[in-house]
Amino acid sequence: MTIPAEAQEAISRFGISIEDYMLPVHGQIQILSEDGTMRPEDQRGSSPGHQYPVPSDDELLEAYRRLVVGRRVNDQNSALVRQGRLAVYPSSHGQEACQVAAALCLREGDWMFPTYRDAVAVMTRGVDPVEAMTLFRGDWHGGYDPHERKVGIQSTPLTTQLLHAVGVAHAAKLRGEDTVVLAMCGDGATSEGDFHEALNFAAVFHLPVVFFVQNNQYAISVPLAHQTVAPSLAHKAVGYGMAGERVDGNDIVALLAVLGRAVTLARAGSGPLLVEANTYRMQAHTNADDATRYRNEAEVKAWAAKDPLNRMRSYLRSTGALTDDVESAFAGDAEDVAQRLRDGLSAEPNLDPQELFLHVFAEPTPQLREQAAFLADELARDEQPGKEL
Amino acid sequence: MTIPAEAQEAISRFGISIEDYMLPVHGQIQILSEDGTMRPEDQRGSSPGHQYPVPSDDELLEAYRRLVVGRRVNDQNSALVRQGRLAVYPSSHGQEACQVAAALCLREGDWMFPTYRDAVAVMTRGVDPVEAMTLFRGDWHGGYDPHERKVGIQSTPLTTQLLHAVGVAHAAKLRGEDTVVLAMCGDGATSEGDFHEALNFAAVFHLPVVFFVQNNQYAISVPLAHQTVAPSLAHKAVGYGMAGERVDGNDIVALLAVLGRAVTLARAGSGPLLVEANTYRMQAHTNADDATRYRNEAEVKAWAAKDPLNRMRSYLRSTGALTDDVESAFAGDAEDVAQRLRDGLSAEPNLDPQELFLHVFAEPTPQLREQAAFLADELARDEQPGKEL
Amino acid sequence: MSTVAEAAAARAAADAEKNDSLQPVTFAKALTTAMADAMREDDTVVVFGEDVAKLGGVFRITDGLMAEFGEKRCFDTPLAESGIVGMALGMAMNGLRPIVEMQFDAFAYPAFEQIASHVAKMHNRTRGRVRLPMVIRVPYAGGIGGVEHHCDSSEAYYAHTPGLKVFTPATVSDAYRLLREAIASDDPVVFMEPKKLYWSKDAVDLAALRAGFQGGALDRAEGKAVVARPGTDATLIAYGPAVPPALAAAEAAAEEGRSVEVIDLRTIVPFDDETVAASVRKTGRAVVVAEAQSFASVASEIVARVQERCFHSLAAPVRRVAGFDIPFPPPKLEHWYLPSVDRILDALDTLQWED
Amino acid sequence: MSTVAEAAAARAAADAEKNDSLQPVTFAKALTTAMADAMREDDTVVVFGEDVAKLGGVFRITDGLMAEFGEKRCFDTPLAESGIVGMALGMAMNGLRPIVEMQFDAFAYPAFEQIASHVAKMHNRTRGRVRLPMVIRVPYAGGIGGVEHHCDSSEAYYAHTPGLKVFTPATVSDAYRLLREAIASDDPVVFMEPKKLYWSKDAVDLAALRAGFQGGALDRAEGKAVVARPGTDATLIAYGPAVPPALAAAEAAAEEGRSVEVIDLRTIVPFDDETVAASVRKTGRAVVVAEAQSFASVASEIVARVQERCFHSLAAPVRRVAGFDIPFPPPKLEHWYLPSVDRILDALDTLQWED
Ligand SMILES: Cc1ncc(C[n+]2csc(CCOP(=O)(O)OP(=O)(O)O)c2C)c(N)n1
Ligand SMILES: Cc1ncc(C[n+]2csc(CCOP(=O)(O)OP(=O)(O)O)c2C)c(N)n1
Ligand SMILES: [Mg+2]
Ligand SMILES: [Mg+2]
Repeated sequence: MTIPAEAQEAISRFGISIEDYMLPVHGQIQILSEDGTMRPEDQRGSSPGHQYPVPSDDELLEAYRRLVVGRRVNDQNSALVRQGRLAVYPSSHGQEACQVAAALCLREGDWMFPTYRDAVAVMTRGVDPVEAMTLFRGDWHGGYDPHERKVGIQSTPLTTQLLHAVGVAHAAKLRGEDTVVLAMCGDGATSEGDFHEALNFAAVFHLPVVFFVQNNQYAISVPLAHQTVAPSLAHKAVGYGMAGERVDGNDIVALLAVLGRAVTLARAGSGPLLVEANTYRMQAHTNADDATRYRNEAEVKAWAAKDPLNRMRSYLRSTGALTDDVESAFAGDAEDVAQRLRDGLSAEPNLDPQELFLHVFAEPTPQLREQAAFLADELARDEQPGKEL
Repeated sequence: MTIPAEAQEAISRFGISIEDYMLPVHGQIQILSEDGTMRPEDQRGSSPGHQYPVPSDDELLEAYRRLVVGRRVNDQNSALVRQGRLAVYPSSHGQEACQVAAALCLREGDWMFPTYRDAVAVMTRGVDPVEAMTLFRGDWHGGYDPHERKVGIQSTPLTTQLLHAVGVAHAAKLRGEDTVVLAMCGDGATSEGDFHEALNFAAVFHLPVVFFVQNNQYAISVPLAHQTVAPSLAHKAVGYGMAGERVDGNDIVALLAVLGRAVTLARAGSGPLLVEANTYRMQAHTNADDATRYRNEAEVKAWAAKDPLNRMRSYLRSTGALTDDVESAFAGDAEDVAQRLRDGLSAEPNLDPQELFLHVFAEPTPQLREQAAFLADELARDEQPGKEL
Repeated sequence: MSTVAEAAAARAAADAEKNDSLQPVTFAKALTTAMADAMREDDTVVVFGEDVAKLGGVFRITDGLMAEFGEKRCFDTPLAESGIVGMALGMAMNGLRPIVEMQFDAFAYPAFEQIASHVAKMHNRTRGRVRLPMVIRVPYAGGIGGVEHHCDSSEAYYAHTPGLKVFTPATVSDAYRLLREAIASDDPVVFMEPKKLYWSKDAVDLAALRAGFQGGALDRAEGKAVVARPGTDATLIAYGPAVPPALAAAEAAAEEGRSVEVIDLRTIVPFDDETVAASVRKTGRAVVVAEAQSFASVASEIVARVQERCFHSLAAPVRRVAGFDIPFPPPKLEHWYLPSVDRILDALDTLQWED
Repeated sequence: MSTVAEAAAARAAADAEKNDSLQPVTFAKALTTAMADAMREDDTVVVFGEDVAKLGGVFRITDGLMAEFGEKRCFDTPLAESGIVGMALGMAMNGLRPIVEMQFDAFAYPAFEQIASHVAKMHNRTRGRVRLPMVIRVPYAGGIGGVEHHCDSSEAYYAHTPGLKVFTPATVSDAYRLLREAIASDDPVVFMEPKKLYWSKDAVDLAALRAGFQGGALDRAEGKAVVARPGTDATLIAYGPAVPPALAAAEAAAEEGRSVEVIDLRTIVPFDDETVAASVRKTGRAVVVAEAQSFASVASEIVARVQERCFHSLAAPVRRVAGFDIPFPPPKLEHWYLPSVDRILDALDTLQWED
């Protein structure tokens, strides 16, 4: 066992032995049952000694509000694709609990590294919704300033962003800051070499990174069983000397508890952790995909019954926190964001071809200036009346 | 647990439960103590239910002969470097038990994929010693025909060969052959992305590959503790749903037992396995390296006491199998190989620059024919007397 | 109603059967058929990659192969490109002829070490003992409104790497022919498919092409450029996605009275110096048209080769209409980047005409 | 005896101190000093990679950095190049200026996706919001008798990728200057070090160079080629490992009465069109000298640019003396591959001289 002494120290402060901490032999953590009732503490799937603090009722209500907004964002964006306002949208419909928890578990000074599917998490962290859609609208590759809300650019080359997360954490650690970095990827992405390298670097340099895998059971058409034969994705942590955890990815209460604990551990110096959330991609991979080619309706239906919103709604209704008034206020919030998306994405963007040459380097090279001038010249000639073919 | 049913079946035939099979929680297997005595069966480090059959005395004597030859090959090649007959030689001095066991555990129809450090394994498998030195002599990139003895070209780009091994095994499996492939790499190499991809592919396609990691504690100057903080390299198997094992890499008896069992399991359909051998690189990384910069004499001395040859010699002396006569016969065998290396590597090779263009493709392209003609022409002019500058 | 509909359907089916050979075929279909035909004739041909089996590939190029040939010959892999290419190499060493699909151009980069250090070099490293009959299919280039990392023109990376053949069809019949040749080749071929052409159509007689392969009657396309349109005043040298705009520009130039020859390289490696040089020697003027960013590109190479070989025939420097040296633009800006008919015509105009 | 020896040693030490500024400095030492100086002046500069800390790198280029700056600023990583480059990117995003070493040219390929899809593009993808001040050091090219995968000339892969700057020094003082500029640059720089030059020496005043940096007095070398040797009859355009043979060939040509100008590019991206074109317009003849395999290479680009810009000044086609299109040869055959003085002279001879 070669986990650094300071990490062992940090972990033991949580009352967990190192062996027990590391091997994710237990099942997944679930706190809110699929029917919306809270499970008794001894039936949440945790191993002895592990404490998963449940958020307060206020926090849960706010989380639900975010879920409602997130769902609306997903559905609005899918509609905007159909209307030709977005080129493509990889919806996280069904995964909103993961999206919301990912954003809420972090502090302002922390960082998040999302994938293409994590637009709802990006917005929940405070990035402007319309700016967050720039990529999928096709105006530019990224629309928001990563430094502003400390959110990396949404990554399409799979898994590569995990290493960027590791680097950001490493720089913060070298400066003695207590930043935690949440590094997100999908189940399919765990098969890439960069996954291995990122987890190992984080473990060896003992960095405060929480790797958060949304296991939505599919990588486009490929089901998890063709991606790995490991007992779980969380088991992958073992080979890096890291703790792995499984959580019900449609249970926002469990997600907040497990991710919250992971972030707290990492901030306390435990080193990195891996959290696998079991969830489901309710829609096709993107609008360009046809999911009926590779999965059946029964499976989708079974997962629909586990919907993260319904479950939470039942619970909050049962406690009385979610009144009709509150509910309609939340719906109003969601509609505001949807309206913002519709307005922002309907306005024609002001695109300048000269920008193509502007950001390749900090300063354009002479070659780029020459090419920019060529294009400007070509466009100027185009605009001249009577220009010959 | 999603290990394929047929693999579970194959494994259970060995009387091991899947959980127990997969988690390498026990320590390393050691059968021959460092003082050359056989350990009692219950003190070999194996978990209950795991059977490691010990090779016969004849097999052990033959293995020892190979160790003696292997050690001589290492020392002869290092001498040839000093004499300028080889450009470079990454010696496996101290790792000969791993080298010999790797070759002896395979059948003729099996394949081996070695690294640059595995020349002794390559020769033990029957490749001509002088041909095996072509790379390090600088005559060509590889000297032997991989198909002849079913030995991949010695790989210097780290870890990449593991995927080739997986492909060879996959092709054999698709044809229904019972080939087993031994894929070799070092401790440092386990950090590369290709390690992850190779193990996962082998596990998902359920292929008869035995991954054999010689953990010689260093990757050039970098000690294992900077490479990983996992409890062991064998633990990396868990994340792929694969069995991992640890073995004393200086104990040829344990190596033959563990690798032999792994090959048998793989041939029976268990899917891939990972075997980590703990050993030590007694010399510098290569002759170009200066190991005093990063490790101390005391560490090297401590490992010298665990030498794989001494240990085996003591044992075979104690059983009476190794008489003075046998010993001098073995020394003679070793000297024959050394002589062959000296002779073969002293003769000037016949190098033809036109060969540079010959093997780029199955047939040279017009461009290569043109370039070959250019060089031929240049050389012809060089040879003409009175050629002007 | 139903009787009428049925009768119409039956008539259509009969027509289709009769005129099968004359039906328009898509580029995509030609590729699929090439693989299926090769798999039928040679059971060592296997197809794998991400989403190629059940889904038939995100572009559906492998559609139907799993259904026809089973899961052993067409299968999905875990999501790892280095793994896909490295495993294919091992299979090619051991008696198979793998065809692998990289889902998009930029997603082949994780496999770059396997491609450059092993696939390209194994035959040479082993002094010709190990042949690697494998095909790496790469949907490439833009024109489809794809987001970043989905539209790279990566052919130069491969063409610059000795030991790789690089094919790139621009027509439906070449899609079939070149892919069949790539599969039949004993060398590794990086097969670059211009994705914007997937849905282009042509009236091609696939059955005749197939028969040509079976009888060995067809000339080899490898290393043979074609004169896609003959002309006498200037030469446009293009390949892959740049061939259609080159042809359109030649057409437009003809309306202006300029006779422009268009050459479609078909294979970048090997390169057909003969056809290219013969054309430029005849016309005395040349423009290379390519979509990739132009610095240190295949277009640079063509310019270099042409001026080396045809210097004394040239009335003007060889021009390039190629990509700017910028990352491929976002969807809404790509039309400013792609080689357009106007840009090609402008380049032709600069060739120092005496008229 | 010992007194004599001691006296000699003391004298030598005093001499060394006095003439420090005039002592021959190795290329390697210039690189090490550049990093140390940058690290002293800016504590956001960090150095990491495989074997760079305790060992000081397999070529000892980072020797002494860990001792002076501690393990937080110079450290070893696990053995994973994509990890090294990807982590460096994250650090560069978050306030540091990382310098990473790839142990050998071909061992940067596992990092190719990180380099091509992220390092090169992050600034552009984020509309200029994220700058990546990072340096990827790549010991490259042959001439040292290295075995396969240890001698690749990989500059074209990077130069072809928009968003990367590519520097490659050929002299001791440029080793220092260019590396300082690379570290100071807000753009990612792939810094290509010709390993056969590591042990070359020159009498360079590092202290003066250092002072020039501190006072900002030095002209920038980025994007500025130098006329390494002036001449009037023909131009040799070279960079990195090809500069010494080009200079030697010019020297040999001078003995024959031919005045050959030699240009050392110093940076491939950005490219100095001005200096190159001015020279070729003056001489009317040009040969590009490079070590890399020639197809779709930097050499191809230079030929293309020169003929585009200087067509009417050219008395003969621009020639290339570049690598054959083969994998880099094994040690005992490399001399047949490397650009030699004779081969350069032969190429000069073909430039259609009227004499
Ligand atoms: C390196 C790389 N290879 C392939 C792709 C193409 N691709 C895009 S998404 C995807 C599936 C990803 O699955 P997963 O990681 O489970 O994420 P999910 O889409 O389910 O959220 C693939 C193969 C890619 N984007 N990057
Ligand atoms: C991809 C790659 N990166 C870097 C290197 C340079 N290199 C050669 S050997 C070595 C260390 C390998 O260590 P390990 O895997 O433990 O094997 P050992 O040398 O100890 O047998 C390194 C870094 C390489 N050959 N390939
Ligand atoms: Mg998924
Ligand atoms: Mg080692």
